[in-house]
Amino acid sequence: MSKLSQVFKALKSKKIVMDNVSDDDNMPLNKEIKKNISEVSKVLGNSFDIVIREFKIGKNPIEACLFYTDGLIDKDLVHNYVLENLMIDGRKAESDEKISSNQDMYNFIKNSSLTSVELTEIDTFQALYQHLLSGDTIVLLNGVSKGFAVGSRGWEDRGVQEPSSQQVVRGPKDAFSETLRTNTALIRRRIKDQNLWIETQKIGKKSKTDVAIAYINGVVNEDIVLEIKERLKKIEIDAILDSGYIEELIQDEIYTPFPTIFNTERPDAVSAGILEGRVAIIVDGSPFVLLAPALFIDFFQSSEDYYQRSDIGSLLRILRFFCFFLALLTPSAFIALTTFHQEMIPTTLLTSLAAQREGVPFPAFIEALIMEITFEILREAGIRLPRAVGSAISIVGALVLGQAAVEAGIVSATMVIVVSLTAISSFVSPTYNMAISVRILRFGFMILAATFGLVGIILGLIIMGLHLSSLRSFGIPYLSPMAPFIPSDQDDALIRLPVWIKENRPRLISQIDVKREATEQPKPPPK
Amino acid sequence: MKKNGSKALLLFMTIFLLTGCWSSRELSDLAVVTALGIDKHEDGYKLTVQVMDPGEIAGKDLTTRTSVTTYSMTGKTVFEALRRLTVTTPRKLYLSHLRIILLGQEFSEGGISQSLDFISRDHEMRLEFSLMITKNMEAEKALKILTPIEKIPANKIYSSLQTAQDNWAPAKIVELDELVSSLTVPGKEAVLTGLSAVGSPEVGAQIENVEVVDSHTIVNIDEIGVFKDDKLVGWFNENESKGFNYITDNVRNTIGWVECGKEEEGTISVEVTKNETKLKGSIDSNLPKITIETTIEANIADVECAIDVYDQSKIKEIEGKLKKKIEEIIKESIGKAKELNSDVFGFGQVLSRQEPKQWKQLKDNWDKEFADLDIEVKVKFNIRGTGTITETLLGNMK
Amino acid sequence: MNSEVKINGRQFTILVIMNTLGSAIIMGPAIVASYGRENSWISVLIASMIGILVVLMYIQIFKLDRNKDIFQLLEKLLGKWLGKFISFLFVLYVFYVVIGNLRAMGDFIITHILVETPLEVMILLILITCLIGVRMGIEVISRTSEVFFPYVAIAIFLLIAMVFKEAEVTKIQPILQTNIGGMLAGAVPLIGYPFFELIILLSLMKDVNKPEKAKKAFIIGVTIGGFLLTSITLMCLLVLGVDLTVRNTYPTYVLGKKISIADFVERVEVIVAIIWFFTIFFKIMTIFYVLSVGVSRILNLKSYKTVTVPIAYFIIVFAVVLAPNVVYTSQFITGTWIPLSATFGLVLPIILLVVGLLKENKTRS
Amino acid sequence: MLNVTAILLVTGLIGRFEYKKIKKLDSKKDKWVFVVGTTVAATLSVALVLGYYIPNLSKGFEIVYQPITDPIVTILDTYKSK
Repeated sequence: MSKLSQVFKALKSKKIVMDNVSDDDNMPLNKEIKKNISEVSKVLGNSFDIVIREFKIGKNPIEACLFYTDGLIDKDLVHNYVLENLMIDGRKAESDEKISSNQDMYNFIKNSSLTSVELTEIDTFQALYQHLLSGDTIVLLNGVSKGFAVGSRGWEDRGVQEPSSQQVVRGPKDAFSETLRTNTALIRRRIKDQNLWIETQKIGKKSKTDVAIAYINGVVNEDIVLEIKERLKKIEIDAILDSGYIEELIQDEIYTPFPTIFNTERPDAVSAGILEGRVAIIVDGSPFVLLAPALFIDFFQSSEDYYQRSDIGSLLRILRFFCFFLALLTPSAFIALTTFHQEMIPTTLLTSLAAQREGVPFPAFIEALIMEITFEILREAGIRLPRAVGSAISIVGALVLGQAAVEAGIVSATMVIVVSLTAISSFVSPTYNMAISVRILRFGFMILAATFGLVGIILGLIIMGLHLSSLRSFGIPYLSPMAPFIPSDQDDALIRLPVWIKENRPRLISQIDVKREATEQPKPPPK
Repeated sequence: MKKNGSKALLLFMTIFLLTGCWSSRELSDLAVVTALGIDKHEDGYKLTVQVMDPGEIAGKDLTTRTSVTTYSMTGKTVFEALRRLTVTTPRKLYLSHLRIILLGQEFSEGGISQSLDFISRDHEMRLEFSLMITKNMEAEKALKILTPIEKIPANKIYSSLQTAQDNWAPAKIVELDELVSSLTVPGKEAVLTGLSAVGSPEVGAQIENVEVVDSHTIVNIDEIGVFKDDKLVGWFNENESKGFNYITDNVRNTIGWVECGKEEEGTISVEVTKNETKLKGSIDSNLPKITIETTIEANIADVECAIDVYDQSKIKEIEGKLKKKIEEIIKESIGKAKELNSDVFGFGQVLSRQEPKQWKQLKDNWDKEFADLDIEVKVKFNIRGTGTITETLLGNMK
Repeated sequence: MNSEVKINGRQFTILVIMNTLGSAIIMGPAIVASYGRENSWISVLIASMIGILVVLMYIQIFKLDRNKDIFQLLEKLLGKWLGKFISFLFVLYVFYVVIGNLRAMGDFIITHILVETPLEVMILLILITCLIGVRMGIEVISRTSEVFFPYVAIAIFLLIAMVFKEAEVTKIQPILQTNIGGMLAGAVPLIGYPFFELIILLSLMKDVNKPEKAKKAFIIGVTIGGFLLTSITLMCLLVLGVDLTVRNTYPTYVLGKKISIADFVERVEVIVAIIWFFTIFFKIMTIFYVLSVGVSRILNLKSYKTVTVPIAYFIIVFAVVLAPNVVYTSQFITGTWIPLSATFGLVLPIILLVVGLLKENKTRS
Repeated sequence: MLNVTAILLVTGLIGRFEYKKIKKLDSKKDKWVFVVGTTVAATLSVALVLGYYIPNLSKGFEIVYQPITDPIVTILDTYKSK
């Protein structure tokens, strides 16, 4: 009975089962190399990309073997600095040293033979698998219950390319790629400060993804770093396939359409964020780097704002805010005006709207809904389809829906204009995820407008305002510096003032070492 | 977990949202009323609405149907008549885009105040429509006359009225709030501009009326009708209407002409570009007195005699003549008002503002006081420009 | 309860402004003008001055104990049971202010904007929105008010600017010549509504992060609120004239209808509706919050959120049966409301102040 | 009848979610106040929907303040111009 219940308990709580497995993994390496090899090939299921090379070294041949994962390593490196050294140079040098046991051989290899820069000693199978599967080459010697993991990572990657999501006309054109090292290097190249600290940890039980957090010590708010580390530590998941996983697992508020963590492909945007005192979270395998804390206004700022003249940058920013509301409210305002508040439409416009609507079979709300949904379908199809077919979509969209539908009298021409305006406005948003939240909210506003007209829209705005005000990103009020209003941060909020005015870092984000520049206003040379 | 309560509330809200839509109406379900006519009828009122047909005005394929339709109905009250109209109209009448309310002459003579209550109480009514009286005809007939150029007759009437007020002077746009306050505030009587038809209204109601170059029947902005209390008691003629507008500081741009002089035959016209009138009230030993001070600026627009407008003395002379003429117009207007015993200029109000204490005694007896009111007219006339040419063509004729 | 919840001085100022304007911004002019006629804008000015004095008195109460809200103070000064009883009466008053404002807003919407919509639904909808806000706490409410305040300010400014060309000075003449009594009489209902209602905000003063700022914020808020109220009344009189101002239930809305710029910018009275929506929304939300806190203090509850839902039900029910029609409301405001608000806005604070000072002297000596 | 069902349903729903939250506060009083309050409130709304008479708060205040209100109104009304 008691046994049965124990089994039951064990089955019930996965944790116990998991712990058992991990205990197995922590098994130390065996002295006998044959056993090690058979264990490894058993555990890895004889996977064909795991290569096991057995060889002998020394005049008094010692059995050795080498594991690597094909495709993850730089083969030249293994050739030149591992195998060659061990098999040829090792034998030459042996005469100079006295090697009597396998252990001596091990020490000799470690100290004098392997000329790789990255060398880690391993003594458990778990470590072995981890290194092996991350692209290191493992060297084992018979008779020694330890081994080497030689850094030999090298795989095909995309290299540094142009960003595909947040493009600029003026400004750096490099983007993060899928390799963590490349990404950290891109940041390092921009901030050559000894206080730029990058810490890594592995997350994901199966994927064991490297996740790095980067920040400038002394500028960052330490509570935020601790909080982020704490939240990362709590993650228990099989695999992290993209930084999106991390974002979803560590954000403050789950039930919100608004992103509370910023993501970007642009190293310059990440560097700027780090310099403001934010923390970057870089996930191996994802070109999108997270920045936290993120505020509402961050999603309306393009890095180009800082590279263009400040007046132009400010104007564009205001335009983006305007477009945000346009994308959010145009269809709902149109519904409200045409079905509730006809008195607000000028008579001539009303006449032509009414004339267009003669014969349209649907109420305005349904008409708008149909058009909006159609547009969403078109957009999604446009993104997912192969590039070559993409243009066909736009032709179908423009001709069939735009023109034929109007001519057939299914929708009114004005509705097509309204929907197009909405669509174009939503493309203005410099960040993709804010544009998505607008798309979702738009439908809510349309329902509100269809039931209560402008009153409904205002109610919706107030609820949205309340919700936005209640959000926090790692403790920082989401709407700051608007609410709470911080006068000193207004220089880089709705508008961007010239760089020589922006003396301090954002106040809520970084409270220590606030001064960031002290250039005087540029003056023309005296004539 | 934290947000569950709010979620339940939102759910609650959605239920209501989905059952909502009480006040919504589609554009295609509206009959947009552009003009309203009120006439007297033995049952009470006869209400006529002019409804536009948007498809005929802004649609893609225009037919030969008329762009507006009128419906008439009688009722004990205005509201009843309006609601009873639903038995004949295809859609619900929508009043927010009303441009004009026409009051029949006969109806106006019998008193208008009862019918105005609905108009100012109804939430759909806005303030920017104008009220007018149809002179010598029923409002119903006037609303049926089709007009060329403007497809909606109500718009035609409204814009004619506006242009006439802005450029000609003997007309006045009276909106509801002004009319209501004239009817209720002591010391001021109401006026409304008249509307008349030239030609037979019956012919004007046919589509042929807009199919010919020279329309058989046209609607005209007429002179200003004078009310006493809420009853129409008489009409100003053109000059008196102009005088009225001078006194009430309602002249934006108009013209005036005078004879050139003894030697030269012909007339000279000026375009009045600016007019400012100040009314001053004073009470001396219980005798009220009103001073009208008008300052007019004008440009010479048309010289039809051989006069040298380059001569300062001549200009002074013309100014003198114009000044006298305007004084006459103003006095004529006052004379007529006194004759009708209706203080349309609001002299009583002027006194109530400037001499509030004595006004209290005058208030109850104002009709009588107005008849013997001492009114002084001071006109200043300045000619500023002479147009684009200096010398007249006539002076240089061979 | 949540003592760490803090709002800053600026947010408190905005809350005070919103509470001062509340529904008075749209109904006030008609009420005052029916007494003060041409001079009613001076009545508003007088009422605002008295409002400032009243606020100065409230600040004295705040000084008695900076860490207690009015409910706690009542218990401290008047003893547990008497304090709780007075608290209960005060809560009743706050409840009445909430339902009064809610009803006013519902009435306005179904008179002018959504005529066919049932009152119950409108009230329910507004209340649910407010409830969401109240449950998020005063911090969120005040932050949101900070977000929307610029729009309110811009809308008021636009309203005044756009009707300015229609203003005629003659409409408020003669100034200060006649009807002085009426002018003073006009100030009386306006002191009760909204200035005495500011006593409710006294409870929030302890939530302001710096007490010194709270005092300043209160005075600045009521001054700005009074100034805006005066300007709006003045504009109503200048543009609409006394007669129309008195005749309309919501003269400010009619003022919005007067906006017409170049025949293009017109029909924008919705600007007025927006101003008023925001001001009254935040007024209802703050007062509802204080109400919930008050009830939870009387019952010694752990969280004010416990009572928000039941109170919401009560609010809806009583708001629906509050007044048979709009006429009753305005008669109530110029009748019973005056002594009622004076009881809690004037008599109660005086009693508190006297008792508080006496006790303070006792402990000192 | 539909209205009553709706009210009860919604009250039930809200009550369920709310109660869970209040339970976390670990205060017996809060629980009791919530349950009793919601029940009374829901009953009151049902009564309203069914058309029962619900006392009007303004009327109550009116009666209480009658002696003070009357003289004030008399004084004010002398200035009320109509």
